[in-house]
Parts: sequence; structure tokens; C-alpha cells
Amino acid sequence: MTQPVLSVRNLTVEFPTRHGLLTAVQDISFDIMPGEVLGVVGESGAGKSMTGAAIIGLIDPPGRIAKGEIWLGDRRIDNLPPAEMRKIRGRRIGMIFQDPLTSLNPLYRISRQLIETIRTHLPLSQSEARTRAIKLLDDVGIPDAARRIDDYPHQFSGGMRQRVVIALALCADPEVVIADEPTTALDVSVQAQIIDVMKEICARRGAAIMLVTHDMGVIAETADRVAVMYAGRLAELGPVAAVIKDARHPYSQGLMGAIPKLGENLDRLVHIPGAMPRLNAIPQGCAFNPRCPQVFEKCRTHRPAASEIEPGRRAACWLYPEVTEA
Amino acid sequence: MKNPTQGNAAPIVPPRPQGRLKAALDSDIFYSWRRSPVTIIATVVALALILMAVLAPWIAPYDPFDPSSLNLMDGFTPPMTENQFTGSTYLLGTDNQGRDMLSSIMYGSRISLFVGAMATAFAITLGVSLGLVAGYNGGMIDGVIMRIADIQLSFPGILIALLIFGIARGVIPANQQESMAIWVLIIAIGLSNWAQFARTVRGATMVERQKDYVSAAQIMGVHPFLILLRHVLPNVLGPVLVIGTIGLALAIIEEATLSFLGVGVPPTQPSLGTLIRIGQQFLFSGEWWILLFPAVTLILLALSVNLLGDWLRDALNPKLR
Amino acid sequence: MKKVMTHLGLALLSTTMIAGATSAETIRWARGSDALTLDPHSQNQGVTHNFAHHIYETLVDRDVEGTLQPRLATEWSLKEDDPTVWVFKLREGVTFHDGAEFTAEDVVFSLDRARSEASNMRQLHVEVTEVRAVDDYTVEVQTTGPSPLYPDNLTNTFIMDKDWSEANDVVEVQDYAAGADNYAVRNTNGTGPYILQSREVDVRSVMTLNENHWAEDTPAVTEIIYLPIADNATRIAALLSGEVDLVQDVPVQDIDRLQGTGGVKIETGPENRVIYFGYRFGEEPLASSNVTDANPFNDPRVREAMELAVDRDAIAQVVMRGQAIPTGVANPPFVAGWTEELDAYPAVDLDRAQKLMAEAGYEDGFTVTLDTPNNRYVNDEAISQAVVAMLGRIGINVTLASRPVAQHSPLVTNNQTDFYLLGWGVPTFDSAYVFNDLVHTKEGSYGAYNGGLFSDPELDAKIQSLGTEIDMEARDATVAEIWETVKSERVLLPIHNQVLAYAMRDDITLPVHPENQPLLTGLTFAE
Amino acid sequence: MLAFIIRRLAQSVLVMLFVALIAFVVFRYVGDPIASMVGVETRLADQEIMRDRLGLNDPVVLQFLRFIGNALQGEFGISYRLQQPVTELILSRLPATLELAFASATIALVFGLMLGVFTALKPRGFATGLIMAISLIGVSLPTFLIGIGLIYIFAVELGWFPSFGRGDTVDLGGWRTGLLTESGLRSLVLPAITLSLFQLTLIMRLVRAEMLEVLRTEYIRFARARGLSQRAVHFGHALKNTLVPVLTITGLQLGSVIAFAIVTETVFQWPGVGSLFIVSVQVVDVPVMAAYLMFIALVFVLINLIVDILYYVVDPRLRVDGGGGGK
Repeated sequence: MTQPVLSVRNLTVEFPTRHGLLTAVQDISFDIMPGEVLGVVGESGAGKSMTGAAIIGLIDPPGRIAKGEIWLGDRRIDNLPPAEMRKIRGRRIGMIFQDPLTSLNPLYRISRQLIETIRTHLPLSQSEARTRAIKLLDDVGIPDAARRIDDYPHQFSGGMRQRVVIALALCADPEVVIADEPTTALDVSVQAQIIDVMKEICARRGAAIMLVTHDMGVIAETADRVAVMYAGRLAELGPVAAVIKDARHPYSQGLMGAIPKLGENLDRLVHIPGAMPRLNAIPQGCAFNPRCPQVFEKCRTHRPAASEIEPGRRAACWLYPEVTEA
Repeated sequence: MKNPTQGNAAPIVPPRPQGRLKAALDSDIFYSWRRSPVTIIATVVALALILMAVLAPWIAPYDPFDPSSLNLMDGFTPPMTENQFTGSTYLLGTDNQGRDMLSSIMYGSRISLFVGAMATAFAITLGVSLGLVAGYNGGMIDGVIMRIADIQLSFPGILIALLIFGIARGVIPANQQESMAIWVLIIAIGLSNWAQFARTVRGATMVERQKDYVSAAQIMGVHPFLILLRHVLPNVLGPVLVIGTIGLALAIIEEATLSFLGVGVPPTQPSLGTLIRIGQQFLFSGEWWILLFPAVTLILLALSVNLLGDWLRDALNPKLR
Repeated sequence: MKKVMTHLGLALLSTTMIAGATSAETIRWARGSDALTLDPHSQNQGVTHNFAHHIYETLVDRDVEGTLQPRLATEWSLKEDDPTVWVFKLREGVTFHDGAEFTAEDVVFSLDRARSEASNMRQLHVEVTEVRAVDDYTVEVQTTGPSPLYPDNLTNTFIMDKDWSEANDVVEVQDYAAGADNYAVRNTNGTGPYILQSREVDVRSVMTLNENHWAEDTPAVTEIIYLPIADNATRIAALLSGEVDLVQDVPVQDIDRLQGTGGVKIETGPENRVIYFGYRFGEEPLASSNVTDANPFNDPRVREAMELAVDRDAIAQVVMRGQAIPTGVANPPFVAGWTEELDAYPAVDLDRAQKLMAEAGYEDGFTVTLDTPNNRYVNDEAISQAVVAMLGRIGINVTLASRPVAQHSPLVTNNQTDFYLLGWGVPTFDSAYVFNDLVHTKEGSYGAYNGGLFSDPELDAKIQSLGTEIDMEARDATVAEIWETVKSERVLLPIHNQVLAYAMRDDITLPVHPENQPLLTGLTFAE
Repeated sequence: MLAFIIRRLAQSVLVMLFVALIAFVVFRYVGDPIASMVGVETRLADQEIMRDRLGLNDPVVLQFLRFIGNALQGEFGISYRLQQPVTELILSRLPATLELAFASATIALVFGLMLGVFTALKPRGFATGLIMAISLIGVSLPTFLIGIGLIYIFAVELGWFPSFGRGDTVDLGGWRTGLLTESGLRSLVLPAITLSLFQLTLIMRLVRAEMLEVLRTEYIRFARARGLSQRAVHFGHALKNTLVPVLTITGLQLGSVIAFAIVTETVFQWPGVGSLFIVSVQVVDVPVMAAYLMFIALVFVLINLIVDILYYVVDPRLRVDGGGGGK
């Protein structure tokens, strides 16, 4: 069996606030296999982005990883000193942010941003790095890359800019790319293109993708496996097709009730009454229990762990006998 | 200038139901207040000074504005020392006219605060109105207003206030200048501080103007300006409050500087700045209390108001520079 | 200009400004303001004259006692058979700084220049119709009528070199309207004891001893560095930190402290200047008063009540820190016509003052605005403030309007004030100078500063007679009569005569000059 | 670019005209120039003659036109007080003010930038709290009190620095500098610090706020996520973006340093244009006041122009969008 390229073990992220500790991510575990696309889905505030930030070591203070481990291949990275972690970012884990309009430094030419990143990680000369950068731009589908590389970000359209962002994230050939809502800010018409470009270029380079989105449609079309998050916890994890067809967690069931078409916003389509609790008001037991149509006594008192209910599938719900307490 | 649409990523704060926003905001503010001892002290000091100023006519031991109550021979009495001629004793001593320093400071703070508050209120009114007009109309009007604001911002308030004071001196008949002095001061300081408000409000207005409800209102026949006012004001309340607080401190200092330069309120009704101007003459002659107490009061007042403004800025986190 | 600057640069490089590094003969002399101009006839202003006295000289001047002394004139007298002509004998062997010889034609030229239209010294020479040289060292001045006190007017009229003036095109006094400046504004050629080496307006001027000066005694001070420092606190700080040696304008409140400071001492003496209040006469109601059917000041009882309410001693003691001589007459003791009887003033009597107010129909008092300058006389604003408080006690509710002198004095000359403070110096040391401007009805060249519009035709006649009376006894009698009326009518409300204070490092001595025009030639060093 | 500059220039001319009008109107009606030109003892008839000669009795419009015409030629007439051509007076005072302004601006900029960046990068440190608190005290202290306090402590009590003036100066072809002598430099210390404190706090707070905001932006997060070094992120990416808005405000602040010098120059008897102005205000020396105002306006306009052009150079977005309507 191949070793996972990225392995998250019992990750818990906390924010000390005046209301006490807010647990933004609680006890999450998952693996990403080489070349695999793992979709992470959930409403805003479910902890998806925070998980991504935790993996790459960029949680804004005062937030911190309170528990758990993150392994990149056979190297544990959640406790690395900042300097070591910097060598991993960009080099071994790439990250793509939501808004291409704000992800690029407006004052520097694309070339400078690319070359700077390449040379930070790879022992290349200025001109070698430039060649590599042009190649990358070409790969992500920027026409006339050799000329446009010396443009400023504002001279590109939104979709083009996100391609540049992808090129930047991939310029040192990382093994994993964390794409945090990479298309949300884009025009519907280019969303699909960007997803395709990203998927294709990663596939070509053998990079795995952790695709964070609240757009179930994107997941359905892109991901191999999907992780459903609710209130900072993992609700369900399994192959995309299986989860869509036969979701096990009542929340996932609600989520899959109607798979939105690509580009439609999940927030408007949740068919479950009520709203996700605020992080400072997560109920005892299962976080979903106040909204769950199948709630019973145990749900209100005991918290289910995301446990394997059949090979390759995990769910955190007391409906399944295999589920253990967290 | 900053693009007003550009938001900040605020990853830690979970989304809140819109209806409770206000309550939550309030409690947030209260919480950050409680957590900052400096702010608590600043609040207490500011409140004490404001209270002292407002209540001066009732709590001050003497009325320093009533000249007939003064005894010149009481002049230069050191703090808590018996005057050699009159035998009177004053907690903070007396000035060169025999005025009780404590009462003078109370009444002086009253004038300084009054001038500062009125000038700030004037600046807010003017700035908000012009900002709305500029932001709503755009084009030429916007250009003219913002260009004037630019000029205004680049000249120090003192110079502008001096100018306005000069104009007033020329326009107002000699025998009314004294009674008008305080209003001239208010207008002068107000006119030198409006631009910040105008800029903030203009930005917010330009954002709001794009929104659907404005055109909807237009279709429904409501004057969009009214709608804008209703929607823009709550949005800019935070920044205006912050700029206003800091502006209040600035206005108080500006009043002091103008009075120091001799173009402030009449010496028979001294503000803190006038008291400092008077006291500064006695810097080398040993009557330190005439300068020290008003100066400390002024600094405390400006500092506590500034600290409050600073804290408000952090607490409301408005997009400010 | 360039040359002067280079010169200055060199001069500065050779001097050190740091405290303590001064040679014994150099005096760093700080004042509140700079001379306005070097043109000696362009400004009739004390600071300017004081500066000029070191470079230029006058025919006569006053010593520290205020007595007239010979300077460029050695003798002067009325022509024996013609009281309308003054004869001046000039000092021989005097040279200008450029080496030119001083002769009668220079005096004729200078007096004519001082009388010319653009001259600010003109009013002191209005009676003069002609100045003529009799010989190289005798000059006659022809006046319209007998002018017994004309030499008193000459103490600030400086003598320039005719040839130098013609060569440099400064025959005319600076004319603002011409839009160009005048060589004499920035360059000098006098006969005085010091030669100007460099000058940066408002910053510093350097003068060095004139080795060829006619005086027998060589002054102890060989170099003067003149430093205008406007801010009172900064000026005193400069003395305390040893950056200057002499401060001429010492705020009264700092005198005590300076006296108690090691290394610094104070010289004080009375100035020839009286501080007084003026008020509006006439039936017309006051513009600033709540009494709208009458003028309270026109009632002699109100004026007496005011005099009884004002505590001159308290003002002198507290506001002036003892640096004032309270007086009951608007005439400094230096001036002919001053007597002790006139100088007496009543003790404060609030009961009587209140009774007088009631008799006059103002038991509830009245309101009025007092206009005061705030940058002209010693503690002018504070004096006014104190008087506001004192008048408040007899029900006169005074609003204080305080302005820089530039805005204050037009109010007085244009009669736009009901009640005002003013100070009056008497450079001629003669009462007529007071009467002409303050007491005579405002008409023609008389009564310019009679801001209260006091008018008494009988007094006017007497005042006018003073100008031509040559019988000094009769003249003195008239002066006494006029003062009698002025005092009993309370035409003015005099407060005190200012006392001047100079502060200096303790090994030098400079006595106070009554017109505040000390010559540094009189400065002595301790052994 | 050219069109942009031309548009700015046209605006500048309008601004100058506007200021000229104010300068003229204000000072034409403040006080009585004659009263300040002549001694107290001058007779009224003489004053009237002078008034006529100076053209003060002409119609106001005519006086204004004359004012503009003369101003265009750098001709502001003769100072009523000092009887010297005003332009020459201002030019001779200019080096002092510019040196003071330059020294304070440098102090303000260097320390403001350093402290601003420091406090932004260590937002939670104790030192940051301390610096921020002290900076607030700095803002709350009126400049004149700071100046008097510094004189009292460092000149009178300690005797370290001179209390007034510029010390020795050296003439460099018309530019009288105090920067080349020891006493000149020593004299510069206290006034420069006094004048810089307010601007320093402003710049520091501005830099800090701007930097904090920039550090929160996505492109900084993205830069970090690409593994760029701390140094590259903070000083390569964040600082430059911070500097764009800071540049504008700081540039304009520089103009106000020159104007703000009025108070400092008065306290320290610094022989610059500011103290010339204050003395002129006190004696209503109209030509000097008018010229000073025009001079400040000119400085403002020039700095504004330079800042605009710099802005244009620094921010590539403006170069293409052609103007940047948001500004």
C-alpha cells in the first residue's frame, strides 16, 4: 500500500477568546494519497479553511494547533520551527487562495513574484528561473506567456490571474496543493476552466490536491474522495460517488439532497432547518443534534468520533454501531 | 486612497445573525474595554475631567469668571500656602490675578471642552454632509470638494485656524469681537478638521451608491439621498466616532495652541490654553503652579481622549489609517 | 549684499557662540525685537533708535538721568536777538566711519532729510522752516515762531554724511510705495562709537568699536553682538544658560528669580513712560454699554468713583512685582511740569466710590468694553485684567478686549473705543508733548491720541500758547494750570510709571536709561 | 503621463489663485497696516498720506489685480516692518526653515518608519505597547510645551544644547547653512526634535496601521504560503505596499512641517520664515504675510505634484488606468 502524501491525525485548532476557547477544528483525521484529489466541503465556518491553514502552518495568532499531528510523507510538520516550515511551504505544499484579485502583490510584475518564489526553493539562476516561470505560465494556459510575464497583476483578468496564482503555487513542484475555494471569487463562466487547469496540471505533476470548497458541484466533478465538515468536526469521509449516492451522516444526507449545479452557492441550498451553531455555542454531544431529523438521546450527551463504518468510509453518527465516542 | 470595497479577512470571528449584530458589537466593545486597564483608566480620567468641567459652576470653590470676586492681592499664592497679605489659602494656589487655580482649571476645562466638542461637532456635520454630497454626486462636485479637502489636509490646522481668525477679525466689528471670539474659535478649528470626515463618508457613500436599494428607492420615487443617509450613516458611525474622538483631542490641543499664540478666548474667561499662556510667563520666576496644573490637565484631557479614540479604533476596527 | 554675507560668514567663523568662550570685551546683547531699519529717519521707534545710537549720533542726547547732553553739538542756544532761531555749535574733528569729515553741511542735510515728507521723524521738526550752515561748525535752525524747547526734539534725530548719502542715492527716506528698498536701510555710515560689521535682520548684528571715535574715553566694550529673541522665556533661558551677556527686556516676573540666580544681576530704574486709561467723553451714549441714554463716563462722579476703585498699589505690587511707580498724574517724573502734589493719588475707597456711583444714578452699575493691547507695555493685558476686577466691585461690568498693538492703536486714533489702556512716553521731557496729543481737542495735528475725544476750548488755547511762549516762568505756570484741570477733571486715569529692568551677567554693569536707550559705551566691567 | 501632469498643473494653478485670493482678502482686512508701519506718535494726516501712497485707498479689485500681477513676478513689495523687499527677506530666511524642516522630516521619517514597522511586526510585544503609549503622549502634548520643556531641561538645566537661534552659519553662495559648524548642528538638535515629534507619531501610527492592514492581505498570506522568507515577506512585499499610501501622506506632511515650524521657530527663535511670519502677523506686516501664505501654497502645490508623480511611478496600477479615480 502506498504511503499517504499528507496525513492529518486528530487535528484540533483552538482560538482563545473572551468566551473561553473556541475550537475551530476538532479532532480531524484524514489522509491524502499521492495524486489524489480530496474535496473538503462544508458551510462557511465549518473549519475547512482553518484545516488548510493549519496544514501549511499559517494560522493567524492567537489561534494554534492544540492537538494532533500533521505528517507530510514521513515527516511530521505541525511542530516544525518556522524556518523549517518555510522550506516546506511552496516547495512541498502549495496553496491557492480564494481571490486571485488580492492574492498577487499589485506592485510587482508577475515575473518577479514567480522568479522570487522559484529561487527561494530551487537552486536556479535568474534566467533559468525565468525560463521555468514562462513554462509554468504556458502550462496554466496563459497565452503569449513570454511577453505577459512582465506584466503587472492588474493587467490580467480575474481568470488569468487565478492561473498565475496556480502557477505560483506549483512553481516548485509541491507534492500537495491546498486549494482554498479557488473559484469562489471568479465569474461562473471561468470557474470550470480554472478547476480543469488546476486538476490537469496537478495530475501532470503528480501533485495531490486538497480542494476546499462549499460548492458540492465542484467536488462532485473534481474530487476522488470527499470530507464533509460540520462545526469544526469531520462528519463524513468517503469516495465522492459513494457519498453522493449514499450519504451516511444525516448532515451529509441533507447536503447531498440536491446536488447543486456547478457554481451555485451551497449556503442557499441547505435543506436542513436551522443553522450551523456558532463555535462558542456548539451543543453537547453531536454538534448536529439540534438540527438532526434522526436525533436521539445519546446524540445529546455523547460526541461521536468519525469512525470507520465500512472500508474507506467514515462517519461521525451514533446511527452506526461501529462509531465510537470521541 | 484605499479601495473602500476591499475587506479584511477576519477568520476568527464566526458569522453572526444579522439581527443581533448590534448587541454583539456592543458587548464586543464592552469586553475589549474591560480587558484594557489603560482604557479603563483613560475612561475614568476623561469622565472625571469632563464631569469636573461640566459641573464646574456647582462644584468649583470660586467663580473665576466673576472679576468682582477677585482680590488682586491674592495673586501668586502658592498651592496650600497662606497668602502673606490676605491670609487666604488655595489648594492649587492662585494665578497672577488672584484667581483660584483649581476653579480656573475647572472653568478652563469647561471652555476647552466646549470649544473642542462644538468644533468637532461642526467638523462632523460639515464633513459628513460634504462627504455625502461628494460621494453621491461624483464628477465635478466630488472633484472640487475632495480637492479642497486635500488642500485643507495638507495645511496644518493651526495655519487655517489663524487665517479664519484673521478673516473674522476683519469682518466682525471691533466691539463684538470679544463676545464672538469663542464662536470664531469653534468655526476656525471646525473648519480645519472637517476633511477627514468628508473622506471617510465619501468612500462609504460611493460604495453604497452602487447598491441595488439605491436604484430601487429611486424607482419608488424616494429621493435616493435620504435613503443613502439612512444607510450610509450607520456604516460610517464607527469611523466617524473614532475620527471624532481623536479630532476632539486635536481640537482641544489646537485651541490651546491658538490661545497660546494669543488668538484664543479672552483672558478674563480663560481656557486651558489661555491659562498655559499666562502660566508660561512664570516658568522662570518660580510660580510653577500657574503653568504646571493647567498643562497637566490639558495633557491628561488630551491623552485620555486620545487613548479612548485609540481603543475605539481597535475595538471597532474600522478601515482607518 | 553678497559681500556683506561673506564678511559675516568670516566674522561668524571667527567667533564662538558657546557659553563661556567669550572674550571680555564682547557683549552679547539680547532684546525682544530687532531694529526695524538702519535708515535713521525712517522709523520713530525706540528699539530702532537704540540700535542706531551706537552707529549714528545726534546733536544732543540724554544721559541716564534724563538730562540733555552735548553730543555732536557742543553748545546750543537761542539766537540772542531772534527767539525763532536756534544756534548749534558743532563738535570739531569728528569723522564718519568712512573717514569723511563731519561738518555743518551734514547737519543741514540730515535735518532736512528728517523733515522730508517720507521721514517718520517729521513731526519733531514741524516748526522748522529752514536749516542753514553759518560756517563749517555752526548751524542755525529757523522755526515758525519761538520754539524754546526745540533741542529736546533732537535726541533721536541722527546725523548722516551728505556726500555718502548722495553717492548712494539715499537722499530720500525709504518710500514704501516706490517698491524698492533703500541703501540706507541696510548700510550705515555714522559717526558713532561702533561700526556695523554685519547684520541679519531678526537674527544677529555685529558691531565693533570705532577706533577713531571722538570721545576721550574708550568704551570697555569692543564688540557688540546684538541678538533679538522674541520669546520671553527663551530670552531668559539664553541668559541663564550663558548664551547671552545682557538682556534688555526682562519680564518683571523674572526679576526676582534672576536676582537670586548666581552669575546674573539686575539693574532697574524708572522709564519715562506713564500707563493710563482713557475713556470716552461727550453726551453720546457708549457703543459698548448697556446704558443707552447717557454716557456714564461723562459724569465726573463716575470718573471719581473709578479712580477710587482702582488699587494702584496692588497693581504695582502684584501685577508689576514692584516694578512700577503708582501715580496720580499722566506725566512721568522726568517731565517738566511734574510735581509731587500732582503725583499723589487717593487711597482706595470702595464705600465712597459706590456712593458716587449711586449719586450718578448707577447704583446697579453698567457695562462697557475695555480695549487693551497685549504686547506693547509691561504686563499691559494683566493690568487691564486687574482693573476689570476692581471696577467690577463698584458695579462696572467690564468686558476685556485684548489685541496686539497693531490692532489696538487704530481703535484709539479712530475713536472706536469707549475705554482703553495706553502708555505714553515723553521723549521731549516736556508736558506740552502730553497735552498736544492726549488733552487737546482732536483737530488738525492736535489730539491724535485723544481717543476719548475730551474737549475743553479753554485748555486748548492754553496748550497752544505753550508752543511759542519764551518766558519760561509764565510757561511753567500755564503748564501747572493745565495739569490742575486735567487732574481735577480726571481727563485720564493714570496708573503708574513703568520701571525698566536690564539683566546681565554679574561682572558687568549697565545702568537703566529712562528712555530705554542705553548706550553700551556706558557699560562697565567689574575688576 | 503628460496629460496627467498637465491636468495636475492646471489644478495647481487654480489652487494658487484660490490661495492668492485668500491671502489678499484676509490680509487686506486684518488690522491697519499703516498703524503698524508708523510709530505710535505719527500724526493722522501723515498716516493718510501714506495710505494714499501705498494705494490702500484704491478700489479693492484693482488692489487684488495688482497683487496677482506682482505675485507672478515674485514681487510682494517691501515689508512694512523691515523695509526690505519681501521676496528677498523670505529667501534669506528660507535656508533656516528648510534645514530645520529637512532635519525634522528626516527624524520623523526614519524613526516613524522604523518604529511603525517594528510595532506592526510585533503587535503584541511589550515594547510595542510602550511605544504606542508614548506616541499618544506625544500627540497629546502641544508643540510649544514640548519646546519649552526641552529648553528648560537641555539648555538651562543641563546646558547641553543652545536654547535659541542657529548658532554659527556658513554662507554657501547665498545659502546660509548651519549644517557645517558644530554650534550650528548643536543648535539644530532641540528644535528639530520638537518639530519632528508630532509628525513622527503620525508617520509611525500611519505606517503601523497600513502595515498591519497589508500584513492581513491575501497576497501576504499567499507570499507566506509560498514559503518566502520572513525578510522577503516583510520588507520585500509588505513594506513596499505600505509605503504607497504612506508616501502620499508623508509627502503632504512634509509640506505641513514647513508650515508647522511656525510654533517651533517662535519658541526657539529659529530665524526661519515661520518666525518671520508670526512677527509679521503681530505687527500686521501685510506683504510678508501674503507672501508667506503664497509661499506655503507653492510648497504644498509642488510637493503635491511630486507626490502625485511619485505615486504614479511607484504604483503600476495607475500607469495603465490613467489616473486612479479612487484617490
